[in-house]
Amino acid sequence: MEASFEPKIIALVCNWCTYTAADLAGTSRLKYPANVRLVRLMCTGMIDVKYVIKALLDGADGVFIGGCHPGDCHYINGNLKARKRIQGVGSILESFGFEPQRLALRWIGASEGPEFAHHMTEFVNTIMQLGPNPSKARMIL
Amino acid sequence: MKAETEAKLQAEILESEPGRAILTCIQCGTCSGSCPLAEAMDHGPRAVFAMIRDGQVEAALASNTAWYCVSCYQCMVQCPQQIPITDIMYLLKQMSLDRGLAPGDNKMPDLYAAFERQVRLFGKVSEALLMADYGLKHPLDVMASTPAAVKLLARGRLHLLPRKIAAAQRLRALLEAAGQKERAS
Amino acid sequence: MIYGFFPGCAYQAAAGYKESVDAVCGLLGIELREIEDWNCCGATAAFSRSQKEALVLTGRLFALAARQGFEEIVTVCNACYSTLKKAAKLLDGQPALLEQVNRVMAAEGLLLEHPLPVKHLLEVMLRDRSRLSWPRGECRLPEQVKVAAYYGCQLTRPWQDVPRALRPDILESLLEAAGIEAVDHSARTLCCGASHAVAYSGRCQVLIDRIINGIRAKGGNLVTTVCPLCQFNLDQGQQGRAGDKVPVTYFTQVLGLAFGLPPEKLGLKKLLVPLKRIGL
Amino acid sequence: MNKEIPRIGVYVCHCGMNIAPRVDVEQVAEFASRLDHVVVARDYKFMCSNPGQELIVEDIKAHNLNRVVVASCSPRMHEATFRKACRKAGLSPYNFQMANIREQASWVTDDSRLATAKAKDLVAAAVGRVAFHRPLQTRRVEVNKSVLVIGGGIAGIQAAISAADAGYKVYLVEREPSIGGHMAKFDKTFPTLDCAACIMTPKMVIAGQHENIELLTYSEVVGLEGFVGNYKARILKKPRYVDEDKCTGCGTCMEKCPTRRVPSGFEEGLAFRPAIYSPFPQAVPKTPVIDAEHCRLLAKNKRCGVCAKFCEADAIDFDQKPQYLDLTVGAVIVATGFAAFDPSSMVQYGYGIYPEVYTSLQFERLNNATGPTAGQIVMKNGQVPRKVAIIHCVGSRDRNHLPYCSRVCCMYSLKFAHLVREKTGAEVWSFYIDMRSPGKLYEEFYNRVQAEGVHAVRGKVAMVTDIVDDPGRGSLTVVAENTLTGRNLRLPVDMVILSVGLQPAEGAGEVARMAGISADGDGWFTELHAKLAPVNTPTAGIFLAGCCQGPKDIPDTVAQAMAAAGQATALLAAGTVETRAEISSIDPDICSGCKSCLQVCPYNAIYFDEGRQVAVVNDALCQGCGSCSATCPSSAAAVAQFNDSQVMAEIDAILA
Repeated sequence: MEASFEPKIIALVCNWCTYTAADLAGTSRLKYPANVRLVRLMCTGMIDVKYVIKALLDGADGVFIGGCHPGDCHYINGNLKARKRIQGVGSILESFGFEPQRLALRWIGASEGPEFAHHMTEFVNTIMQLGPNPSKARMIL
Repeated sequence: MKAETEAKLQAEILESEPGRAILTCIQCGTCSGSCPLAEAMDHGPRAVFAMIRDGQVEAALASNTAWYCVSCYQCMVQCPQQIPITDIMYLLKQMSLDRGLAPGDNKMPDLYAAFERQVRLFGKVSEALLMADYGLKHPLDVMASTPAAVKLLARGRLHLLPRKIAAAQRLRALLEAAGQKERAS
Repeated sequence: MIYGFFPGCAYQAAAGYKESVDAVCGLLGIELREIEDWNCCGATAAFSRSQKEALVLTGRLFALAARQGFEEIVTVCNACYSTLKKAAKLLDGQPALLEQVNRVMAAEGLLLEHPLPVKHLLEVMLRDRSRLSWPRGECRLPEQVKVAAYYGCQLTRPWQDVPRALRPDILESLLEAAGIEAVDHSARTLCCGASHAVAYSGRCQVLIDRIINGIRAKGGNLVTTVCPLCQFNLDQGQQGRAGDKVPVTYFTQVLGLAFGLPPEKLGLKKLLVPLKRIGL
Repeated sequence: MNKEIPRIGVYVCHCGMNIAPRVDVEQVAEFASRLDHVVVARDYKFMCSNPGQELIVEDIKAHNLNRVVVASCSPRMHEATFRKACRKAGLSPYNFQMANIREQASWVTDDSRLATAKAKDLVAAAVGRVAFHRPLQTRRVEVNKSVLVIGGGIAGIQAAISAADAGYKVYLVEREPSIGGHMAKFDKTFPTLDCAACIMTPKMVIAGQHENIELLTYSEVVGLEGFVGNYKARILKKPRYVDEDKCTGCGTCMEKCPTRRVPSGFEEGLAFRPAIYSPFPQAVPKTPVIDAEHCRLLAKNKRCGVCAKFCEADAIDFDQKPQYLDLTVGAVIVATGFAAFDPSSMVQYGYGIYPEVYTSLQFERLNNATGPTAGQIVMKNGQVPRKVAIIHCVGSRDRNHLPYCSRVCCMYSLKFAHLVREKTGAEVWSFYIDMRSPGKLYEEFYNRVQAEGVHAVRGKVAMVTDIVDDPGRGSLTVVAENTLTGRNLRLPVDMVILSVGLQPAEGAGEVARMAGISADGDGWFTELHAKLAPVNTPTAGIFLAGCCQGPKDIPDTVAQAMAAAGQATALLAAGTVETRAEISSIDPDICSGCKSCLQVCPYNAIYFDEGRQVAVVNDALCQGCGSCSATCPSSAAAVAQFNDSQVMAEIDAILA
């Protein structure tokens, strides 16, 4: 069971920077764990906290949010709004029984294909160490 | 058979921490150009990297290149690919000693061995004893510096008696425990 | 101020280095407290032969210094400086190596958590100048003395602690603080050949000549160094030179002269190229 | 919510061998066929090909499909293609969704099983969300028929002329007192050795006199907002202290100015200029500027005003203040160019330490007929050098400085080698790592210069020093390995030329931020697509020309400038642009009137309707960022195509 744990990760990424970086990682044929499922949004600023909570409640093992570096947001400062909104989520997650490390926010610029691959690998490793989403176990029980 | 050895040695270098950077060498020659003793070397560091990539690894390890490295780090500071060249030279020296490939006509392995014997005996090095030990094998070098030695002695700059550290015995045990039996050189 | 001091093997016999360091540090209020029972750092020799052994030699030094409560190690020799920095970088960067060293050192009851920062006395003097009793008087070095600062290679490379690794100026800054305007020259970090001068004196003579020529061409008539091996090579390496020899001192000897300390306390008589050549 | 029942067609692309062998496309199509609402699912070799698109069109008609999903490459690549196909079949292009199973699955995963599983999830996600898609309305808005060009080097000048020739109004903004940029400093250009001034000066004059071009020199763009077709730019006109309308360009002021010794930037520090100056004789406009930092009156408050006394046109105006100009333009061409790498940080080459070490731009001036030596290649002591070293790749191809190849240095170094040989007969030693001459007639030029007796040594120079082994043979020694012989050289020379690399112009980052375009790790602006949209940016209506996008030579720069002008004028010629469909709306029935959205909207696109006590989106201003939707406590605000049900459906489907 433990050995075959293949986490499922929802990555909410902005169209302009991180999604483009993911494309670049692809065209550069960089390998990273296949556990990540990208959901393309126009800006991290449109990410509603309920998306994160819903994903975890539905069994995602981790949620990754990727946006433009501060100062580079296509919509001026949506990324900073996202960061502010996300800062308060840790305690909510804990109240639901999720480790706060299951949510990560990173800035990955449009030209940062290798960084994208790196962050995906790193986040998947973090989740592997945490183990499966506890709500799944609860459901089984 | 030889090809197999070469491939193994090559992998050992290219998979090591300093050695893997050799893969990114663009053969610009900054290292050899900046090396103070490049003229004395069989090949400059650039050429040695080319040999390693080309599979001539035994020849690279048997060359005197790394033994002429003075450890001045000029190449490493200037390398446009940020290859840790000096660190790689140390690796090549260690590997050539381990494999018995160190060039017989270079005197540095003897000097370093004499140095190590000093450290093992006393925990410290005194120049006079070091020279005496090294001079057993290379008397000409020591004789050439005799006039200077006399001058130095006259000025109180040559210490003939060993200054042993208190824990010399224990230090020696540590060094042996580090897994390296003293090499015959 | 008290500093953890690693003198290194060559220091004791070096031409007046110890005398001048003692005299100048005494004046400035620097107390160099030796790391008890220190051993040789291994220099280039140990790393050339075995990384494991080299790390045990240096690891023991760090562990002793830490156990004696020091927060940094002060050296007066480029080779010691460089070897300790190299070891610190390896031990810091690769936890497996640190663990290996600790396993071996356990036999002597030593444990190293992390290597200490390594500084040259020159850096420390410059950094802590405002907290030292730096003399305010005029520079006592006669005007005809044109000092050329010589760093050698391993102080500035490749550690990037000293700015402008290929043409540094911290020694010039220190000399300036003592009222000495150093000669601007291009031989500052050219390599003197280091220990290769023992086995390959001919090869290294070329390097030494180039350094001395470069300094002379810019009007320098006194070299000041920060490392026993540099001093020895440049001093000894001029023995075959005809009339244009340049005395080679330690930076503490020049500082001592500038501060007006009595020359006999600075070990100046031990130099092979005598200072009387420039009227001192 | 949806009146109609979704009927979805799913198309899984093989992309030749790019997706197919790694992702089991047949299995993915079979999996898709079993998803809710999917009526038909197929796999096909190339979905973007004509037959591939026809397949969709025919299926829409035959199976009465009202939703389409294509699983292939990135939507950044082909979303527009497939939307068009949908429209062709009478389906709203917004009832379409792409699943990116190439960049995100087949190309980044070695394990076929995992890649296929991932592709299935991505297809399920697209199918899940497309069921909630609805046709969207867009409007067409007028495009302002003018262009803003930022930067007046050869790229900006050419782009401005091309757009102006097409009949559009162009504002050409340049921060220096004259247009001309780097090219105005050159004397000859490779590989043809034609005179740079002879080709550049006429272009500058055309730009200066063109009825459709308004030159704004000594000016900077300080603000840029808006959207395609309707950009608002704020221009800062720095005070020249000389009235452009009155000044006749006679030059008397410059002759009379008592401040004489300001290092000239145009002459790369090799000459001095007065405090009131025009950077070079052919400057456009001719109107000089007073450098307030060095002017005795302006900087030091001394009684001077000599220039004003001698100006017969009464054009000197010490009271000028910075002015701001607000422009509305339909398109923007960014042409901010490059800066030459400053080699002082490479201490080993002695620039700034040894007087006979020059940068390439200094050499350009040294060789230029209008330069400080009137085109004589001489040393500081006035003598002709006997031996000259040219060092390639200074700063370039060096991870300590600029990791990339600057592309033009090999060729201009060969040009220098030729000019030194031709003008002085000196021995020339050119030190290169790899000789890069990829361009029309470039290799031929290399061969020509070789034949002229230039010593080309393959080896990067390790050191330039004034420590010489034989003082009679040159004041400098160049130390390098000749890598082809394996021998070290200590070459005595009289002069060293450093062929410095190119880096983004100072302030380029600020321009990128204002224009909403991105830059790569080295600071060069990123084009929309390296091959298919090389002068476009991700921001519609903003185009790139010249070196701001990456180092390039004059032919490529001019070609790109013309391309950027072509793109900009095509946009203007269309007259209108479609507004974006993916914008926000606020449901008045749900809005509680809390005004949270008003505070977060970065475009002031939401206003409050006092009568109905609800917030309302101004769809002309909304850019669709979704700050409002994420903030709205009652979920009344939603961005079309990214509303809660669509995003949640996507997440649901992945985790199902």
